[in-house]
Amino acid sequence: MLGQQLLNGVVLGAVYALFALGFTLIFGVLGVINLTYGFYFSAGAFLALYFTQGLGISMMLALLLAGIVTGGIAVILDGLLLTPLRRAKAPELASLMVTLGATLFLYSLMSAYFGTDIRRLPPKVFTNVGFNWLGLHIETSQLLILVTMVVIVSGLGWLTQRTRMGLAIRALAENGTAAQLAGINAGAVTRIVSFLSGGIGGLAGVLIGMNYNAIEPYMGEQMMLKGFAVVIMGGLGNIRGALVAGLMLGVLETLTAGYIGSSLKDAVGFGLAVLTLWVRPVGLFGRATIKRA
Amino acid sequence: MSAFFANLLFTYQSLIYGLGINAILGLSMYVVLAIGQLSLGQAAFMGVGAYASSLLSVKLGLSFPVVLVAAAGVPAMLALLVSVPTLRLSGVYLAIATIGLGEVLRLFYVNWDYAGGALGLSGIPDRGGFFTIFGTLALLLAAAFAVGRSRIGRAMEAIREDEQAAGVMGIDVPRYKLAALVISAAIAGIAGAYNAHVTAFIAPGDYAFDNAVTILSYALLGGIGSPLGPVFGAFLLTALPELLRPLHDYRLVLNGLIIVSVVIFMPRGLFSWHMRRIGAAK
Amino acid sequence: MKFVQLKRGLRAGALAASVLATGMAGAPYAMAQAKTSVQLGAIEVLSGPNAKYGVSIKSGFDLALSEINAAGGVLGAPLAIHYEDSAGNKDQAVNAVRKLIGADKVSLILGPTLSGEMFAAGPVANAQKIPIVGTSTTANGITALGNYVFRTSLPESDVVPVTLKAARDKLGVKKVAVMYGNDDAFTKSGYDVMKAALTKLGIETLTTETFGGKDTDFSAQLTKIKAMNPDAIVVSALVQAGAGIMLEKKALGFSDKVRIIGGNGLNSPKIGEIAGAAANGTLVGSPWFVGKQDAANVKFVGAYKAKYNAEPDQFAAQAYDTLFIVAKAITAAGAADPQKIRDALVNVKYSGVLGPSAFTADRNPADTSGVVVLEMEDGKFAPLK
Amino acid sequence: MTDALLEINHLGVRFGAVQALSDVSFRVEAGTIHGLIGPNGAGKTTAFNVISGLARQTSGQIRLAGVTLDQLPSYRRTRLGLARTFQNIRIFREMSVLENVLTGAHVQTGGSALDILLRLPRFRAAEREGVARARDILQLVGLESRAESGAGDLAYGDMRRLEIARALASNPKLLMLDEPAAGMNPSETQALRDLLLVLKKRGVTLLLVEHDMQFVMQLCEEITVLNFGALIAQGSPQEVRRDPQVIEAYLGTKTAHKLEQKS
Repeated sequence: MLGQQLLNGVVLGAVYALFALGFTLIFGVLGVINLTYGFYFSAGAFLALYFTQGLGISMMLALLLAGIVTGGIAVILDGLLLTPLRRAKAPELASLMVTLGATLFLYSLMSAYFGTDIRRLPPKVFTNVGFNWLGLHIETSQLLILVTMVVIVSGLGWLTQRTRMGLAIRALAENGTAAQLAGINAGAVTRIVSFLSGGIGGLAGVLIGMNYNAIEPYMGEQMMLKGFAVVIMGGLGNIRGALVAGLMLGVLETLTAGYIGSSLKDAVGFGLAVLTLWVRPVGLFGRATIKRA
Repeated sequence: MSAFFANLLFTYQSLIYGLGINAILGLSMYVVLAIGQLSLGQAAFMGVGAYASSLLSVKLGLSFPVVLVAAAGVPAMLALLVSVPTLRLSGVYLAIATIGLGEVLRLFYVNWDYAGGALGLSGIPDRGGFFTIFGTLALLLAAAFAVGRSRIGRAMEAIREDEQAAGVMGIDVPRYKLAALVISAAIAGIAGAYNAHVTAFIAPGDYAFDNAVTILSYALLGGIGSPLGPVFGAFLLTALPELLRPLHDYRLVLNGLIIVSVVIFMPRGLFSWHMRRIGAAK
Repeated sequence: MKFVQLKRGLRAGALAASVLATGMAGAPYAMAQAKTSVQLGAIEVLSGPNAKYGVSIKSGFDLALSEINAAGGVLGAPLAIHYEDSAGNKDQAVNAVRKLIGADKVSLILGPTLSGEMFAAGPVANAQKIPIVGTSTTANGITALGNYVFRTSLPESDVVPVTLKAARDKLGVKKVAVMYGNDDAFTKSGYDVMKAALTKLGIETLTTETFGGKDTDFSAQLTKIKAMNPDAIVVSALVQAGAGIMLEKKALGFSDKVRIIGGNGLNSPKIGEIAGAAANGTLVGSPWFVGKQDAANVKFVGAYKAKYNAEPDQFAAQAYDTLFIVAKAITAAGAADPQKIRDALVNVKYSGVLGPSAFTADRNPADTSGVVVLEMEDGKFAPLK
Repeated sequence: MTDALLEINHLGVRFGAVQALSDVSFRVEAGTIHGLIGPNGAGKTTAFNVISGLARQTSGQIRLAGVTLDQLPSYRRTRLGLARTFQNIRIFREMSVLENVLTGAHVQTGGSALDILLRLPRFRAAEREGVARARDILQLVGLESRAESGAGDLAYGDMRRLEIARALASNPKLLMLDEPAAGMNPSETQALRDLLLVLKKRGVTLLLVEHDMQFVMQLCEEITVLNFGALIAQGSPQEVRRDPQVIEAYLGTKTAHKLEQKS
C-alpha cells in the first residue's frame, strides 16, 4: 500500500507542480501576482473540449492547440490590463486589483455562457487505460501529466539557462529598469513570458481536466489556493522550487490522508506554507536576498 | 407615511446594514493599506470576530457589549500572533501568508464540532441595529480622521511611501506595522460580529479568499487617499450587485468590468482626494 | 411652474405612500388578487458555481407554472413567480427575501436553493409570517427555524436508512468504508444520518475518511480503503466529488462488487455522464428517478425534454411538484393571504411525479413510502432488482 | 579631541563576496563640518547607511556621543540625535512640504494616542507648536512660500532643501548630508553653503558626502577620504589635498585635475 500511496502522491504532486510552474514563472519575471492565471487553466480545458468535440480534432493536437490559444489569451490580457499600468508606474496593488477584476469578469462570463455544469471529454476522444506493474497502478492521463511536467521543466530550464532569450528573461526578472537600459526589449520579453505562462496554465487545465474527467468554469479558481501554497514553499518565481514543492506537497498530503487522517489533508499545504514563511521566508530554494521595498 | 419608511427599511434592511458593515470592513482594510501593507486576512479576522461573538451569544447568552469586546479582542490577539513572522515579510509575502491564515481557519471551523462544524452556527440572536452599526462607522471614521491628522497619520503615510526613510525620521516602523495589523483585525472582528448578529447564521465558508478579495476591492476602488475612500468603495460595491440584479447571469461580469476599468483609468481609486495630515489650523 | 410640478410630485408620492401604508395594514393581498395574479417569490442560485442546482429548480418551476396557468391559474387568476438570484450567497439570499416581501409583496416564497441560505433567509420570512418552502434544503434543522418554514425535499434521514437497509438485505453488505465531504453543510449532515443508520442496521464501519467538497484527488483515501477490503463504500458527496470518487475507485482497481452507496447528492444523471462506466452499481435512494414509469412522471419528463431539450434531474422534479402543491394550497386557502396559505399548506395532500406527498406537523414531507432504491446502470438510475 | 560626537572604529561591511568597507576608523568632532570624500564606489554611501542603521556592519563599532549604536534600528539612532538626507532624494512625495517637515519632527511632536483620538487641547497645542517650528525651519532653508505645495511638485533643488529641512526637524546633533549640492546651480550652491554655515553656528555637527570639491574644501574643517572601501587619508583640507594617495585615487578624473590646479 505504501508504494501505491507514494505513487498517488507523486501524481498529485505533479498536478500541483504543473499548475504552479506557469504561476511562479509569471511572478518571477513580471513581479505580479497575476490572478487571471487560474482562468487560463479553465480556458484550456474548455478549449480542448471544443476542439475535440466541436471540431473533431485529435486529443493530442487539441492539447497543443489549447496551450497555444491560452498563451495567446494571456498575451492579450497582459497587453490590455497590465501594460498600461506598468507604463503609468502604478503601484503594485493596482496590478493585483486589475487581475482580480478581470478574474471576476472572465469566470462569470464563462459560466454565464457555458453554464456551471460539469462537463467531460467524451470516451471516444479519450479513454484512460490503466497499467499495472509490481502491484502499482497508473493511468494514461497520469503518465501524461508526469511526462508533460518533465518536458516543461526541462524546456524552461533550457530556455532560461541556455538561450539568449533566457538571458533576457533572467535580466528582466533581476531588474526591470536595468534590463531595459541594457537594451533588452522588455515588451517582447513580457509577451513571451505571458505566452509561456498562459500556455502552461492551459496545458495543465487540459491534462488535469482529462485526468479527473471534470471540466467546469471555476476549476481554475480551486487550483489557485494550492498554487499559492506551492509557490510560497518553492519561493516566489522559482521554477525548480515550484517543482520540488509541488511534489513534496502532493506526497505529504497523500501520506497524511493515508496514514494520519484525511481531515488533515488540506491543512498540510497551508501548514507547510506558513512554516516556510516562519523559517525561511524566501522559500525552500529562494535566494537569501529579498528585493528591497 | 412612517409605514412607508418602515416598509422601505424592512425591504432594504440587510442591504442598508450591509452598507454599514462593509464600510467598517473597508476601514479595517484602510488601516493596513494606509501603512503600505497588503493583508488578505481581513475576512479571516472578520470570521474570528463573528465566531467568537456568536459563540458567546448563542452558548453563553452574554450581553452584546461584552460580546463585542471579545469580537474585537480575539482577532486582535490572533493578529498579534500572526504578525510575528509576517512583519519581516514585505508586500506580496504578507498577502499570501494572510490568505493562508483564512484557509487554515476555515479548516479549523469545519472540524470544530462545538461551533457547528461544517453545518455552521445558526440561531444567532438579532442584536445591534441601524444605530449601532452606523454609530460605530461614524465613530471609526472620526477616529480615522483624528489619527490621520496627527503625527501618527503622518508616520503611517511616511511608512507607506518609503519605509526606510520613515525609519530615519525616528518612526518605529515595526511597531506601527504591528499596531496597524492588530487594530485592523479588531475592527474587522467587530464588523464580523455585527454581520453574524444580523444574518442569524454563519458558516465556515463565509470568510474565505473571495471575501478577503472583496474587502480589498472596497479600499482599492474607493482609493486610500483618505478614510472616506474605502467607505465610499464599500458603499458602491455593496449596492452594485443589488442595482445590477436585473442582469442576472451577467451581473458579476459587469461587476468585474467596473473594477478593471476603475483600476486602469483611475488607478488611485474613484475617490482620490487626499486629506490634510495636520491637526491644527494653518 | 417648477414649484407646481414639485408640489404635484409630492402629492403623487404621498398618494403612493398612503397606498403602501394601507398595504402594510393587511389589505394588499386582496388587492393583488383582484388586480391580476397571485404573486410568488423564488430565491435560487442562478449565477456562480452552484448555479446548476438553481437553474434546474427554476426549470421545474417554470414548466409547472406554464401548465398551471394554461389550465386557468389559481383563484381564477394566473400565478406569477418573481425570481431573485442569490448567487449562492446568504447575504444576497436575505436581501432577496426582504425585497420579495417588502417590495414585491409576495404571498409565499420558494427556495432558497442551499441549506445555508435557508438558515439565514428563513428566519426573516418566518418573522414576517410569510411561508417559505425549500425544495432542495435537506439539512437537519431547517424546519425548526419556525412555523412558516416548509420543505418538500425529503430529509436525508428518511432516505438513507432505506438505501442502506436494501444494501444489507439484498446485497449482503456487512462492512463498509465511509467517505464524506466535511466542509459542506449538506454532505456533513448527510454523513451524520449515514453514521446513525449504519449503527442502527448493525453494519460495521471499517474507516471514515473525509475530503473537501472541491477536491479532485481521492487516491489516498481510496488506496487506504482498498487495503481494508470493504463490501461497499458509503459516500456523502455532491455530484462533482462523487463522480471523482467513482472514477478513482475504478482506476485503483476495486472489484466491481464494491459498490458506492450514496445519499441525495449522488442522485443525479450527471453522475453517469461524468463517471461513465465507473458509476455503474452506485446505489441511491430517492422518491424519484427519471425513468419512473407512472403516467404523471412520463408526462413530466416528456414535457421537460420538449421544453428544455434535456433530461430533468431530481431538483427539477422536486420543484415541479412543489409548485403544484403550493398552487393547491392557495386554492384551498381561497385567497392569496400568507397566513391562510400557510394553514392550508399544512393540510394539503397532493400526488405528483414524486408520488403522494403531504407535510408532517413539523412541516417536513410526511410521505416516505415513495422512496425507492436506485441502481446506476449504463448511465441511468433504475430501481434495484 | 576629547568630545568626539561620532566615533567610527574599525568598521567593516561585506555584501556577499564584496567587501564594501574594510577597517575604517574616523572621528567627527562636535561643532565641526566634516567631509567624507572619495571616488565613485569608494563606500561613502555604504558608510552613511551603516551609520544611520539602514545597513549592518560585519565588524567594528559606531558610537554617537558615547552611546554604542552597533545593532540599534535606524529610528533609535534618530532619537539619539542622528539625522540624514539621501543621495537620491527620498522625500514623501504625496505629502505637502509642511507635512514632510512635520514628519521629520515625529520624535519632537507630543501627543499620546488618546490625546489624538479625543483631540484634546494638549494635542492641538502640540500640533500648532509643531507647525510653527516647521515654518521656522522652512524659512531657514528658504521654502516658506512653498509650505502648502505638494512635495512631489517641487523643483529638484527645492527637493534637496526640503530633505535638509525634514532632517533638521528632528533636532539632530549630527546631520549627515549625502551629496546635498548635487544638481544645484551655482547660486543654489551658494545658498546651501550659507545655510550649512548657519547650522554650524547653531551647534549642529555636519558630516558631508559631496563630489563638488570646491564646496567641500571651502566648508570642511576635517576631511576623511575613502577609496575602494578603505580609508586612505584624513586631515585638514590642506593636508588631504597634498596627500599623494588621494591624488592618485583621483588621478585621471576631472576632480583630480581640479585638485592639482588648486594646490
